[in-house]
Amino acid sequence: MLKVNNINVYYGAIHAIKGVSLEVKEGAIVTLIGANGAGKSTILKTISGLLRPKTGEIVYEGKKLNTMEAQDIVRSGVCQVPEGRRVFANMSVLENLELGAFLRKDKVQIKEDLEKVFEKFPRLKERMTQLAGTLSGGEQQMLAIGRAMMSRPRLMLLDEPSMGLAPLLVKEIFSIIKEINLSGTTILLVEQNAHMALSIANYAYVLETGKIVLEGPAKELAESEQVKKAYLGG
Amino acid sequence: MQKILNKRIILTILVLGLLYGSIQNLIVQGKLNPYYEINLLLIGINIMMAVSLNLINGFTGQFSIGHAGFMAVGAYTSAVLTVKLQQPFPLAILAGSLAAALIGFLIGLPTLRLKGDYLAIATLGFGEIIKVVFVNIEYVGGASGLSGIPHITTWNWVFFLTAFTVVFIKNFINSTHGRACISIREDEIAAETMGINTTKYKVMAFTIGAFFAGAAGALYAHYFYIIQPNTFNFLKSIDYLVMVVLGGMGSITGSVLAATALTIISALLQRFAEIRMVIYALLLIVIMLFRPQGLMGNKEFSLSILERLGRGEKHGSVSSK
Amino acid sequence: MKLSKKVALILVLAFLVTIAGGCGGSKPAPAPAPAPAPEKPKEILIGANFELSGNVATFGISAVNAIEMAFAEINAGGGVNGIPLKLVKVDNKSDTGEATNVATKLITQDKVVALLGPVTSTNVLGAVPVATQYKVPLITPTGTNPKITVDDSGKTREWAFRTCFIDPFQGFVGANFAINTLKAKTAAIFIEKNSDYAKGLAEVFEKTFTEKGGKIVAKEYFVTEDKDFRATLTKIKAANPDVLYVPSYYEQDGLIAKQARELGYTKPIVGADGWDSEKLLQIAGAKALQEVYFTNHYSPQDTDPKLVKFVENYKAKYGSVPDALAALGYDAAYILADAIKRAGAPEPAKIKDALAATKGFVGVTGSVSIDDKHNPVKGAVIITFDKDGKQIFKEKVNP
Amino acid sequence: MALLAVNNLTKVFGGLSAVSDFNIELHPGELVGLIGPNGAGKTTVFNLLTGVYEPTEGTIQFNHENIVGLKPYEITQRGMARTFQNIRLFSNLSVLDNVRIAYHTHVKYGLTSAVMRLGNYYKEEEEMTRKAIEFLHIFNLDRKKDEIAKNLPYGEQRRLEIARALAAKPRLLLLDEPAAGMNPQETHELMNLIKWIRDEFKLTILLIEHDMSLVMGACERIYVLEYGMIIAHGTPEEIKSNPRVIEAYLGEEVAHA
Amino acid sequence: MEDLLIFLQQLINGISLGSIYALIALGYTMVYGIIKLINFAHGDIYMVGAYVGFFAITKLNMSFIPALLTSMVLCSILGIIIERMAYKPLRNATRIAALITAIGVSLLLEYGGMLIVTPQPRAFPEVFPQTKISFFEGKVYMTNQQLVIFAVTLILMVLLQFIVYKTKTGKAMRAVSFDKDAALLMGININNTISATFAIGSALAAAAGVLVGIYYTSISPLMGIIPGLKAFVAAVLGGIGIIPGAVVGGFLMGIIEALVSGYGASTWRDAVAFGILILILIIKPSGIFGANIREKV
Repeated sequence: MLKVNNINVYYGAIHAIKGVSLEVKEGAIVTLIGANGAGKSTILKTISGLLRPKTGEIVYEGKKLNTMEAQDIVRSGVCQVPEGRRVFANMSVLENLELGAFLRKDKVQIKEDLEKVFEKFPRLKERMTQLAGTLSGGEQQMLAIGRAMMSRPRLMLLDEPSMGLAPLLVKEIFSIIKEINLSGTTILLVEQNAHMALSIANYAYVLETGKIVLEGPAKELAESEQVKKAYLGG
Repeated sequence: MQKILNKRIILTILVLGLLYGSIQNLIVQGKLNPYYEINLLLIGINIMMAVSLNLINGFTGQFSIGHAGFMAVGAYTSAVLTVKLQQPFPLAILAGSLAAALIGFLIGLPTLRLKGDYLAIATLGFGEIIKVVFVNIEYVGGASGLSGIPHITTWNWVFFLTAFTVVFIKNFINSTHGRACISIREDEIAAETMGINTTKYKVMAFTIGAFFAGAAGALYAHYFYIIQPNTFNFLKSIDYLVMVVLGGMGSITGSVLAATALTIISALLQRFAEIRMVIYALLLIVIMLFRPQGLMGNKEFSLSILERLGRGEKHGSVSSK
Repeated sequence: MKLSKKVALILVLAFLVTIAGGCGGSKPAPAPAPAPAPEKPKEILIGANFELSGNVATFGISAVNAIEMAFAEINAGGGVNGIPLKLVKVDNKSDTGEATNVATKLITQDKVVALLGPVTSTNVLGAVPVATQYKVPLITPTGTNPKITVDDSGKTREWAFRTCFIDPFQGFVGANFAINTLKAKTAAIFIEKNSDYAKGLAEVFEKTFTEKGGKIVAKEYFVTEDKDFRATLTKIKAANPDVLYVPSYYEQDGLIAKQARELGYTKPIVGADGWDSEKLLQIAGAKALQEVYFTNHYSPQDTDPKLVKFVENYKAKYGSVPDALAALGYDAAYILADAIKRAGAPEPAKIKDALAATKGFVGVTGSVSIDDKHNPVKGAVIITFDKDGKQIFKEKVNP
Repeated sequence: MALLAVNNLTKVFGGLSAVSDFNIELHPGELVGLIGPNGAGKTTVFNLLTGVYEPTEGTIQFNHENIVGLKPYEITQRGMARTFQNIRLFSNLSVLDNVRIAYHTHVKYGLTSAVMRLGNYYKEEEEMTRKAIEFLHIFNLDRKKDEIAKNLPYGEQRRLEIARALAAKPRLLLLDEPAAGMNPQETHELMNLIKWIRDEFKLTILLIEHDMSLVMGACERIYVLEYGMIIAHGTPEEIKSNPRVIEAYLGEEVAHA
Repeated sequence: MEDLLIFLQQLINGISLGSIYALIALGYTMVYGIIKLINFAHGDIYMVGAYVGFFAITKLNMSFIPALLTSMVLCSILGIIIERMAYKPLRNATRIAALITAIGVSLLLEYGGMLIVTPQPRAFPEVFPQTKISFFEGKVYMTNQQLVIFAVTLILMVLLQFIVYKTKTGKAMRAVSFDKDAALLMGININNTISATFAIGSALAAAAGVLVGIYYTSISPLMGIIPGLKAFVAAVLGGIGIIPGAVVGGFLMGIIEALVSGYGASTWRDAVAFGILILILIIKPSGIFGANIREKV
C-alpha cells in the first residue's frame, strides 16, 4: 500500500533521515520505534507532505506522495494524527471533527461517520459543544484520532499517541487503535512506548539516528535481545 | 580568560580612539564638511537610540514602540534648562536623561504586565500621550515647538556619550543583571522560577533604555535649534524600531551598524526628493525578505570572532541558528 | 520564489550602486581652494528645502511644483541676466532636524546662492540659523511665524525673508470685517493647534475683536490630521457665536464649513487666505459656503492676466488647480529671480540686499514690498461665495 | 519536622476546582512521587507550590514559613526549584548561560560594578562560570557548554533543565514528568541520577511522572491524585495494590507487572 | 434639557466617528486574528480603496454600488498580492520582521500613491446626496450618510462573524490561525486560506475607504495613517482578533473622542483616548472582549 524508498530528509543543514526505506502492507499495523530524536516523527511528516525528502520517493497506491501537496495527500486517503494531539483548542469538539472532514463533500456519509466516531468515543459526544482546549489529555487524544477518522483515511499515521498519558489511558488508546485497524484502516504507528506498540503491531522497524537498524515481524522483534535491552527496559 | 578580556578592551579602546582622533583632527583643521559633521552627529544620536531600544526590545524581549517619547522628554527637559533657566549643558543632559528615566520607570511599572502586541500598543499610546502633553504646554511653545535652543552639541559630546551608551549597555548585558533580562526574553516563567524578579528587571531595562534615549534627545535638541512635539511622533519611534530589527534583535553591534547605515541611506536619499520614501520602503521590504533576523541576528560582531575564524574554529557561545 | 528573490537582490544592488555612484560624484574636494569666481557662471544654483515626504508633504510638493514651473518659465525667457537658474530640490521629511541637515547640505555641498523653503514655520526655524551662519539668503514662501524674520531681541534677521502675508494684518482685517460689516458681537475661534499660521491669525483676530468691543465666546482647537470636527463644532454651536473664525487651510476649512452646516450652524464663518482653493467648493459644497467670507490678497474677478496664465499653466503641467501654497511658492521664485537680477551678480550677499529692497513687485498673490522686518506688505480683499459656490469680491482693504 | 507542609490547598479556575483540599507533607531528604490521570491537577499543584498560581484556599508552609502570596522568584530564593513538563530552557542561550542565570540570586555585585566593570565583577563572574562548568560536568554536559540549548538532543535538554534547577541551590526540587519522551534505558539512567542527586545535594524531591518504572523504582512514598483530590497515599507497594488506584489510573497490567 | 440635547448630539457625533474606526478595525482585527500580523498597511489599503472608488466614479462614471464593488475587488487583489510578495516569505520568521515589512508596504503605498495621484487632496463627488435629519426642533442633527455608515458597519460585522464561525472557509481560517501544521494535516490549503483572509480584510478596508470618501468628501494619499492607527487601537481596545470587539472598540474610541472634544479640551483628546486604552489594558490585559489566556505552564 505504502512504500518509502530510500528517502533523505534535511532540516537546514542537518541530515535527519538517511536513506530510509519501509513498506506498509494493506490492513496491517506497522510500527516505527526508536529513541527520541531518531527521526520517527520526521518520517511521518514527510509522508504526509509537511516536509519534503531531498531524494528518494514515497509511493502510495501507485501515486508519488513526495511531489503532492499536503491536501492532496489527505484527499488520497492518508491522514496523520500528529504528535502532541494538536487539536484546535479554540474550537468546539464538533468543529474539530468537522474539520477532519474538511475535504469531503458527501454530507450524508459525513453525518454517518460522525455518529461512528461518537459511538467509539462516547465521551466526545457528551462534550460535543465544549471547546477542545478544555478537554483532558486523554480526551484530546481521542478527539485527535476521531478527527482523523472523519477524513475516512485508508492509511492512518499515528505519532506517539501514548505520550504523556496515564497507564490506564494508554491501554485504552491502544485498544482503540487495534479496533480501527480491524475495521479496515491500515496503520503506521510511531511510538516511544515500544512495549505497547510491539504488542499490537504486525510488523516493526527500529530507527536509530535517522537510519533503520532493525526490522521484522513485531513478535520477533519483541523477543530480540537488542530491542529488549534498548527499548523494552529488559 | 582575564588576559583575553584585557587584550580585547585595549583593542577596542585603540579602535575607538583612532576613530575619535581622526575625525576630531579633521574638524579642528576645518577639513570636515559641515554636512558630513551633521550626519556624523546624527549617526551617534541614532546609535544611542537604537542601542537603548535594543536593550528593551531585543534583549529583554519587551515590545516597545514609544521610544521617541523618551527622546522627547530628554530633549524638552534639557532645552528648558538651558533656554529658560540658563543652566549649563552637562547638567541639562543629565537632567534630561534622568527625567526620561523617571518617565520610563513610571510608565514601565504598570504597563510591563502586558505582553506582546498589547504592550506595543500601550507604549505607542504613551509615546503619543507624551507628545500631546508637550503640545499643550505653552511654556515650551506648544505645537509650534521650542525654538532658540543654543547650538551646543558638538562631535565631542556625541562621540563620548555614544561610546558611553554602547559600553554601558554592553557591560550591562554581559552581567548577571543583563542575563536576567535576556532570560525574561527567552522564557518569562522559567526566569521567574529561577529566582529572577522579572518585574524588577523589565522595569530596569525600560528605565535604562529611557535614560539613554533622554540623553540622545538632549543632544538632538541642542544641535537642531528647535524641537517640536511632532518631531517625536510614532513614526520616529518606528524609525528606531526599524534600526533595531534591521541590525538584529539582541545584537548591539547590529544596532550600531544599522543605525549608521540607515542614517547614511537617509542622507543619500535626500536628493531623490519625492521618490525618497518609495526607495526607503522598498529597501525595508527587500532587506527583511532576505534577512528577517536582521543583519547580525543575535550575534555580535567582534574582533575575537575574526580571530577565531582565522584559526578555523567554529565560534562558540554566541552562535545560533 | 528563488528567482524573484534574486531579481530583487539585483535591483537593490543596482539601487545602492546608483546611490553610491551619485554620492561619489558630489564629494567635495578635501580642501576647497578659494577659486576666484568666474566671470559668468554657467548656472545659478538655488536650493529648495521642502517637505516632500512626511505629514505636510502636500504643502511642500505644491510649493515646489510651482517653483519649478516658475524657474522653467524664467529659463525659457533666457534666465536671469542671461544665466539659467537651477533648482537643487531636497526633501526634509517634514522634520525640523532634517530641515537643518538639508539646509547645511544645500549650502556647503551644493554651494547654492539662495534657499527657498521650507513651508512650515517650525521647519523654517530649523533652517534659518544655518542660512545665517553661512550667510546665504533664505526665503520662505509660507512660514508665517514672526520669529522667522525677527529674533527674540526684536532685531531683524539679516538673511531670512518671507513672501507670504504676515498674520497680523489679515487677522486685523478679518476682525474688523466681522464687527463692521457683519455686525457681530460675539465670535468663536477654531484654531489648528499645530499651525503657526492659524495660531498667529487667531491671536490677532482675538485681540482686535475684543478691543473693538466684541466678545470671544469660544476658543477651540483641532489638529491637522483631523477630519471629524463635529464634537467640537457642537460645543461651539452651543456657545452661539455671531461669527466663527477659522483661519486654516482649505482641506480642514472645507470640512469644518460642511460639518458646521450639517450641525445646524447657519451664521457667518470668516477665514483667511488659506481658504483660497478650487477644492474648497468640492469638499464643502456650495450650500455650506453661504455666509462664508475670507481675506485674501487678490480677487478672483480681478482678471489679472498673470494669474490666469499661472493657473492655466499649473493645471496643464500638474493636472490640478494650484492652491495658495503653489501661488505663494510661485511668487517667492519670481521675487528671488527679480532680486538676483537687481543684484547684478549671483552672490548671496548681493541677493540679500536686493531682496531687502524689493518694492512693488507684482506677483500672482498681489503686489509685494519687503519692509524692514523682511515681511511683505500686501493689500487685502474680502471674498465671499455666490449660491453656486463661486468666489465673488466683497470689499477691498488697504494696509 | 516537615520541610513542606501543605494544608487544605484548593484552586478554583472559573468555577471549576482544579485542586481541592490537597494535603501533603514532605520531610527533608525524601523522594516522593505524585501520580494520577491526565487532568487530575498534578501540574497545578506544582504551579501553586512555586507561586505561579495563587491558591484559592489553603496554606503552604515551606521551611516553617508561609509562602502563599509570594512571587515565584521569592519562593525560588527561599529554596524551591522546579523543572517543567514541556521543557522550558532559555533556548537561544548557551548551555553555560542557562546555568549561570540560575546563579543569579547568589550574585552579590551590583549594577554599578557590572556596567563599570569594577570591584568584584570579574572575580564573581569567573567564580560563577567555574562553578557552572563544574555543575555541567556532574551532568556530563560540560563539553557542550557553548552549545545553544535548543540544539541539544531531547534527553540532554531534560538533563540540562534539572542541572539548571539545581544550580539555584534548592532544598526542595520539583520535577514535572522528567522521563517524558525517554526510552526505558534512558529512564533507568534518569532514575539513578535522581537518586544520586538527592543524596549528593541532600535534597528533598517531589516528582510527577507517568512512567511507573521510575516512580515505583525511585520514590519512597507516592501520592495519587484524581480530579484534584488525593485518593491514595503510601509506599509503592501499597499504591500498586490499592484497588481505587488500579481502577482510576494504573489498570490491571501495570499493577501486576 | 438643552444640555441633554447637546449630549445626545455628541453621542451621535461619537458614534458616527466610531463607525468609521470600527469599519477599518474590522479588517484589521480579521487579518490579525488569523495570521497574528499587525498589517500596518491596512490603513493604506483603505486609502487605495478610496482612490479606486474616486476614479471609478469620476473617470468611469460608475454609480455608487458598482464603484464600491470595483474598489472592493481591486483591493482584495491588492491585498492578496501584498500578502504573497511581502508577508508570505516571512511566515516562519519572527513576527517583528513581518511587522517591519508591513511598515515598508505601508510607506510604499503612501508615497507610491503620492507619486501616482499627487499629494493634493481630492474632493469625492457626492454620489448619494446627503439629507439632513433633525430632531427636537432642529436641535439635534444627523445625516443619512451617518446612518448608512453605521448600518454598513453593523451588517459587515454580522457578515464577518458569520463567515468566520459558520462557513467552511471560516473554519479553515480559524484552524490555520491556531495551528498551521495541524490544519495542513486536515487537508486545508494554507496559502489559499490566508489569501482569502487578506482578500476579505482588504475588501473591508476598501469599503471603508469609499464610504469615508463620500462622507468626508476629501481624500489624500496620507489619509490612511491616522484612521489606521486609531482603528488599530480600537481593535486592541475591543480585544484584537475578536470581530465584535473591533466594532465595540471603534464605537468606544469615537464616543470618547467626541466627549473629550465636546466637554473637555479638544487638544487633549488623543491623550485621553490613549490613556483610557492603557487603563483598560492594565485592568484587562487582552482588551474588553479578549479572553484572558492563562499561559500553560
